Amino acid sequence: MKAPLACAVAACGLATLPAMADPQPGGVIDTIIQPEPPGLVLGMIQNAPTRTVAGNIYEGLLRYDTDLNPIPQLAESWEESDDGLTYTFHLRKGVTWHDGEPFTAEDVVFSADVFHRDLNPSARAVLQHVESIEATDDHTVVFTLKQPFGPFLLSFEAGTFTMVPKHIYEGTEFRDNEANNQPVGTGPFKFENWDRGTVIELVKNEDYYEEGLPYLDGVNWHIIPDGASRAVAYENGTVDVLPYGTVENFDVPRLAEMENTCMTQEGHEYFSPFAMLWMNNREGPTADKRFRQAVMYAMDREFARDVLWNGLGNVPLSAFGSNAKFQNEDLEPYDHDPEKARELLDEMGYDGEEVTLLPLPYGETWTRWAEAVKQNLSEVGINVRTEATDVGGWNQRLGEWDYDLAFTYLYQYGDPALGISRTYLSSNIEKGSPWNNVEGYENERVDELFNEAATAYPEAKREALYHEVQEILHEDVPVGWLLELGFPTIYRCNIKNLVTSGVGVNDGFKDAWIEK
Amino acid sequence: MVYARLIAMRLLKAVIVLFLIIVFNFFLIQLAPGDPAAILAGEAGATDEAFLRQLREQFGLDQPLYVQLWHYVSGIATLDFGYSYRQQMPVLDLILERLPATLLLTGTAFVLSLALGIFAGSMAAARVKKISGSVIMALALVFYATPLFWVALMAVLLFSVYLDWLPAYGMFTVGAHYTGMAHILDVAKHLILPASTLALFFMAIYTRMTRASMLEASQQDYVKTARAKGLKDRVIQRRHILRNALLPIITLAGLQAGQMVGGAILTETVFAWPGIGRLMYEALMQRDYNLLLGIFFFSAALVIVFNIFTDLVYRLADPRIKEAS
Amino acid sequence: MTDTVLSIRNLTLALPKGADRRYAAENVTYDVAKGEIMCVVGESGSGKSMAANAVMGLLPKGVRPTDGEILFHGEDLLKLDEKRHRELRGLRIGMIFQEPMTALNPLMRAGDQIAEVFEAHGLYNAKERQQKALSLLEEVGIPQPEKAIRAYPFELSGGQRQRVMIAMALALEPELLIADEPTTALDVTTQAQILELIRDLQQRRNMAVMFITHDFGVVAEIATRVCVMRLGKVVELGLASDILGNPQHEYTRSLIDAIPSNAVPPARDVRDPAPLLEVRQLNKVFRSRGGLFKPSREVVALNDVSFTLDRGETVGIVGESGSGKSTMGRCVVRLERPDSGELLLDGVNLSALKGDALRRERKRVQMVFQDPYASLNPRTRVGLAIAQGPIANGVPRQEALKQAGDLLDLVGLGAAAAERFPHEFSGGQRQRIGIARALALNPELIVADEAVSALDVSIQAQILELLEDLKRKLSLSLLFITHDLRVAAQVCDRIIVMQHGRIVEQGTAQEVFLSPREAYTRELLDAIPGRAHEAAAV
Amino acid sequence: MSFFARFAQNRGALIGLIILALIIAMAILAPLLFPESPWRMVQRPFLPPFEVDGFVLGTDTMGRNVAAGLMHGAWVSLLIGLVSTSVALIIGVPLGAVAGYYGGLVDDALMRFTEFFQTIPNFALAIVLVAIMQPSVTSIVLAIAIVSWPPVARLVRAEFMSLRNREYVEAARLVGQGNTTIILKQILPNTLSPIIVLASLMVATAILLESALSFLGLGDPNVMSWGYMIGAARTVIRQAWWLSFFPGMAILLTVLALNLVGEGLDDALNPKLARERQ
Repeated sequence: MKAPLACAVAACGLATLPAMADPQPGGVIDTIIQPEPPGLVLGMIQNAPTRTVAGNIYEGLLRYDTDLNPIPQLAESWEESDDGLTYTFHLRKGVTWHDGEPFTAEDVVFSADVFHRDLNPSARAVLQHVESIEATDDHTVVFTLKQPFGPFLLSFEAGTFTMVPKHIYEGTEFRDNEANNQPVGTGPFKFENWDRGTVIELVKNEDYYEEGLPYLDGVNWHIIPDGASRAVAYENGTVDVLPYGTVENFDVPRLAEMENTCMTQEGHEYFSPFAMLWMNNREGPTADKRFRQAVMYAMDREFARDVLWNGLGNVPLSAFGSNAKFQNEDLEPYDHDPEKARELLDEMGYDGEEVTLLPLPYGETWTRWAEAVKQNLSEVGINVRTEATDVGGWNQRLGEWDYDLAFTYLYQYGDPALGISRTYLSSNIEKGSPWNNVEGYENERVDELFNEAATAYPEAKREALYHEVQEILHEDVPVGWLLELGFPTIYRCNIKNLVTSGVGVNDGFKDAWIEK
Repeated sequence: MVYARLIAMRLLKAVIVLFLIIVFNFFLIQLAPGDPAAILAGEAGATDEAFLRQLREQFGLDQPLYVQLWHYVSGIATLDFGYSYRQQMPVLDLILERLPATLLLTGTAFVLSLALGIFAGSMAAARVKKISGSVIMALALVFYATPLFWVALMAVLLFSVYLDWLPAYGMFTVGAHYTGMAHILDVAKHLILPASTLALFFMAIYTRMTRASMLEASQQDYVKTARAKGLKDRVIQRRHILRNALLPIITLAGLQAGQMVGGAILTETVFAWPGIGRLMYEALMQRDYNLLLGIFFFSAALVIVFNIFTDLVYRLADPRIKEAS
Repeated sequence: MTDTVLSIRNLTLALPKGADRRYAAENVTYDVAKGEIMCVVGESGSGKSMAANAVMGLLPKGVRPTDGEILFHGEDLLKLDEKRHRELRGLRIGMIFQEPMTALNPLMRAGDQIAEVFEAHGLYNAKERQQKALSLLEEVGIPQPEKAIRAYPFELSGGQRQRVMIAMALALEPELLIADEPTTALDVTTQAQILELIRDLQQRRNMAVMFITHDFGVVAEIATRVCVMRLGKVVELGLASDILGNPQHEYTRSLIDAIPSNAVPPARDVRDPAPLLEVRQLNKVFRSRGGLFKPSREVVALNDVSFTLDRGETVGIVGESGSGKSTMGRCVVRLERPDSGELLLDGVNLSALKGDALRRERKRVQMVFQDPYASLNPRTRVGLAIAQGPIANGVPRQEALKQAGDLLDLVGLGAAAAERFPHEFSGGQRQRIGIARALALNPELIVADEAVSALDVSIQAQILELLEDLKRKLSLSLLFITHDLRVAAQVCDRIIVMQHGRIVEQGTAQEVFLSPREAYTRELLDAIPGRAHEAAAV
Repeated sequence: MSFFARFAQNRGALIGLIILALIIAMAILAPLLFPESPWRMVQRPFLPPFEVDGFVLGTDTMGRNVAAGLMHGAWVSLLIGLVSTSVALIIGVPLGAVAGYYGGLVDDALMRFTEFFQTIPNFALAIVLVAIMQPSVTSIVLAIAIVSWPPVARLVRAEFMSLRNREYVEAARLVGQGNTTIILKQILPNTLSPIIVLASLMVATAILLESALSFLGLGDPNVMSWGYMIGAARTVIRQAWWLSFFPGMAILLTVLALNLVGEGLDDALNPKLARERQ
């Protein structure tokens, strides 16, 4: 922790050298948040836009670098017992909440054990493995697990395990708390103002515990509902950073070619979004394995990546992405092969029965993609009818399993046990959610393998189990694996150090600075 | 007072209509697939039964429909429009925060379109046989036939991107924190593009209508009388023809003023204008029932207010109406 | 003549292409001199107003002068530019129009409209203009001029509006006043007053007046000289006394003859004393339906009306507008439902019937309507229009159509007319079709509601003749509703005079017409234009 | 003068008719000239117009032929315009006729009902309806019809009110024709000309509405309509102007043509008004 500081001091001494790597303090960055978040109390709300804005207000115990290795945040250091059952976190000292109250181990216990157990379904998924959480002193917290849980250390990112102030929330009705309009965190930026429909303004936390950080005086998150207008906002200099998803993919190459413009795909390693095609395993032609394989052969996924996603991203081999741990690289890829698709369809005796396709209602690229897939499928003789839905309709149709084919994308959260197994476990078949085993895939062996791998210890044991599960899934094709998405962040090149972690701009402004 | 009585009667009627609109919309929205809890959960990217149940309970969505309706209606009677599910704020606050922007946008567009439309229409009427008159009408027809959002996009391209004269979106310069006159000028500058885009279509309507109405009025006997008096053409046009021709335009304008709120949805979207049109679209997509109902309530109320206002203006403009009341 | 104000010389006005004839006016020549009233007379389409419009520079679009000149104090008006012409208008030439309902701007107060005349010519200041307007209104004899000056046109009666028009036309004391059918739209009594006013003002100011009318009665009332026009040409020109007393041209003669005379034919005795229709204490009040948000208003249209009509008899109902005469007729055919009272047709109480029962009975009473243009469905062939009644009453379509052809023969149009549409017929022909339609159901009683008042006099006479003829042939009874006492006297056995929803007087035609008992009846009779002249002539 | 001669006197109307005929021809010829699906990706994406033979209008974001889309879209846009207008007429005409003919309480009730629909801003209601029914040709047509019938009802009502006391209607009543016959045979035929004129304008408005809905992403994903094409192209308006330009022009021309034809019809059906307008 001392090295950068020393470097800074050294640079100060050598004033004659070009200040290349020298962070210069000051300046405000204008960026965009899309869509407007429903609220900013992370932990209560885990929507992507909330994470992006509030990730700069709130913090977790850990951060992750772009290789998903844990790095210190509110926890200075941590230890893991040999049996994988006990995790001890040593908290940083001298940290205060934005309202001046000190941050202590009590806050950690309250956040994890009370707040998130009540409000946060993704934290709950992790907490089910946790036996107890104890504050042994003001700056030490011990988590005791029921059984080993491989990805446990990956769960402490700000968005999943947000630290919330106990002194504000304890004993209150969390969702109705007045303080929700004035979020209080420990992060590098403080909430200043929110003009609904226009802008969210964050200002520098002058009392931030990391010396010299943040460099910026503030961040303005503009709210611009129309994609074309967002692109214009970057072009005419109103905003300087375009986080992923704020401009349509078709605008990306043009914007990236602008003067003083840089683009990075980094910062999404933690989420590693994986686009998939749900295929209803329960009924209709999609219940037939051969049909699902035919779909895989019929789709031109390279075309989609190159034309729709500007060549960003990765065509996946199977259920595990290339960013995910334990990928089995020996599997035969499903290449674009219409002939083979037709053969498979003939073999199963597909009679032209109409299948419905639900595009993802998240903007133009997804709509185009659905059109391309529909065209691919109809060229091998599959009779597809697209049914447009809005977000509400899409949620409901998937939640009630009322579809044949449907687009989606899921986060992988760095570990198969967190982000992948949920799609294939038969225990995860439940109506009402678009994020579980929506396709209705049931395979006992797969269930066994996934469950065993989640709690197996050490890593090598897990790898063998995961390789086997990939072979089965590759053959069964419970869902279509479309693309590991590459989400670009576009920004002015004179903004330095913008993406420094595996969750990208969600916590990136802490280290960023503007070269004058 | 005739007016007071009239307004009182109209208000009573308005209350009935508004009540019906609430009930109608309440059930209409229930027909939409998905509910706010599912959408909020969906946005979070992870969910479980407990989470959904918690949200539904919090929103009161677990109760029977008639109970929900009763709560809603009795809330409105005390000006309580409920809580926005997604924005976590009272609906009334949200709407009142956004309403001025919409009123500013539509009001400006309305005045602009009416003034320019009547002006262009009367020019065209006075130049019936001349090329200039035909050009005005051809332009009006083209504006009338052009999709609103398309004009908006083109305007942004031209004036913001290529010429860089005007801001492309928003209502004021973010972060500038202007006050006083500077703020007003700033807002005015942001207002130009959206207001003129929105006004264009309606201007075309008024232009066509004014011209037709004036040509019809110019056939009336009293125009002949006026000419027989030796009045100048200009005076006849203004005092006799235009004044009579304006009556149907007042009626039309009253209807259009209400519709502008709807037309503003597109304009507000393209120009990122923080008005209720946009809020409505978002609320719809979020299934934010309370907010959506609140917006419907307010926009219907606006339409009704416009209608009453139109009636009053009409009464002022046409002495014959007074007698009937 | 030295005092000639206006001199029209060989004026020829061309109509636009596609019109039914080439010239609106052809080679028209006449003068108007100071202190005289020149009446230009003609039926519709005679081009009588065209010269006047040319004088004012207000020719309809497409009509243009091709020959001749209009000399106003020696200056050719046709050669004036618009600006000079405009200066003459209102200042030296004033004009009054036919329709007092529409000739005033509905949105301006009467006083302002008069004041505008001064303004147009840049005279006086605003206050003086109002004062002048007030004194003008006094001069034209409007009741309560202080109130009238602030009134909007809709608040004034037809006669009052015409007075405002006259005040406007005379505001700047023009040398020439053009009056284009100024009394046609008015009730007789009002007409008499307006004519009186014009004559009076003309004499007081020694103006030249060009008076355009279709009514020889009016001519007889006020004309100094007369110009008779037909199809755009002057047929006869001369002193009023000469032309009325000794018309030279055949057309003039036919026009004068067509006017119902004062001689009342003796009551005919074709009627069967058994009453066909018995009206007992009929009442009808019109209410503008109030509702929650507007107050209701009431107009009493019929107030305790009783009379009888015998089989084969013609009864006339006479009255001015608003007298309730039309409501009476509409009640008899049950287009209106009386509030109380009885309508006995051969003992059947029509007023009590509803629905199907009414539909069955109502074919016994049919109606001939006033407006020959509005009374035929423009999209229905004439034959079918006539046959619709029988078809609705169960006659097979083919048979009904054949009957329609016979009826068209009967009314003198020929069976071939059945295949044509209404717009292919003239007003008089359409009225014949209307009559044929009324006859198609073999009714016992026909109600003729102002059946001839929209027609030119020459046509009027033909239609009246036809009605008389049919009545005899088919032994019909007739309820004849009209505002025109003279017409009533010609065709009716008995006459009922109505005013304000009440019967003022009833009796045989001769009684009512020649020796009226009630003051109102006398007033009506006195107001008939040209009556004095005719009485003298007889 | 014959109907067509009167119509043709209005030069604008004639031009409109010609444009409309061309567009209808486009719609009819589309399957012949471009037998393949307009969704088929046939060339490299973003091919500008007039560069490659066979792709005069270029290709779109995914390499689909714009010309093919435009021609197939003509069919869809016209169909949506016509069908939604017909549905609006089917709702509006009977309602207006009954209200105008019977008057009184029936009229009151029906007009309050109509006003009710007019109190909710049109476009907002259309959006809500499509969102509720989820976008498809059927839901779009219904939504457009539901927001556009009130003016029809009002027009028909006004016409019926002015015609119901015409003398020929009273004559029909006198000779014993029933109400239904009178409404259908006496009055309705005489209200047709304003209805036809209004309908022609409604088709135009419906096409605009559909395109606005598509712009917001509420179009039917299975049909290539012009509105869809603009909606899909607006994100790339900067890179590929032709993608929104051509369908935009197509809408503009169609709406323009329909308006011109509407005016021409108005002139031809109401010769008196036409003369005044000159």
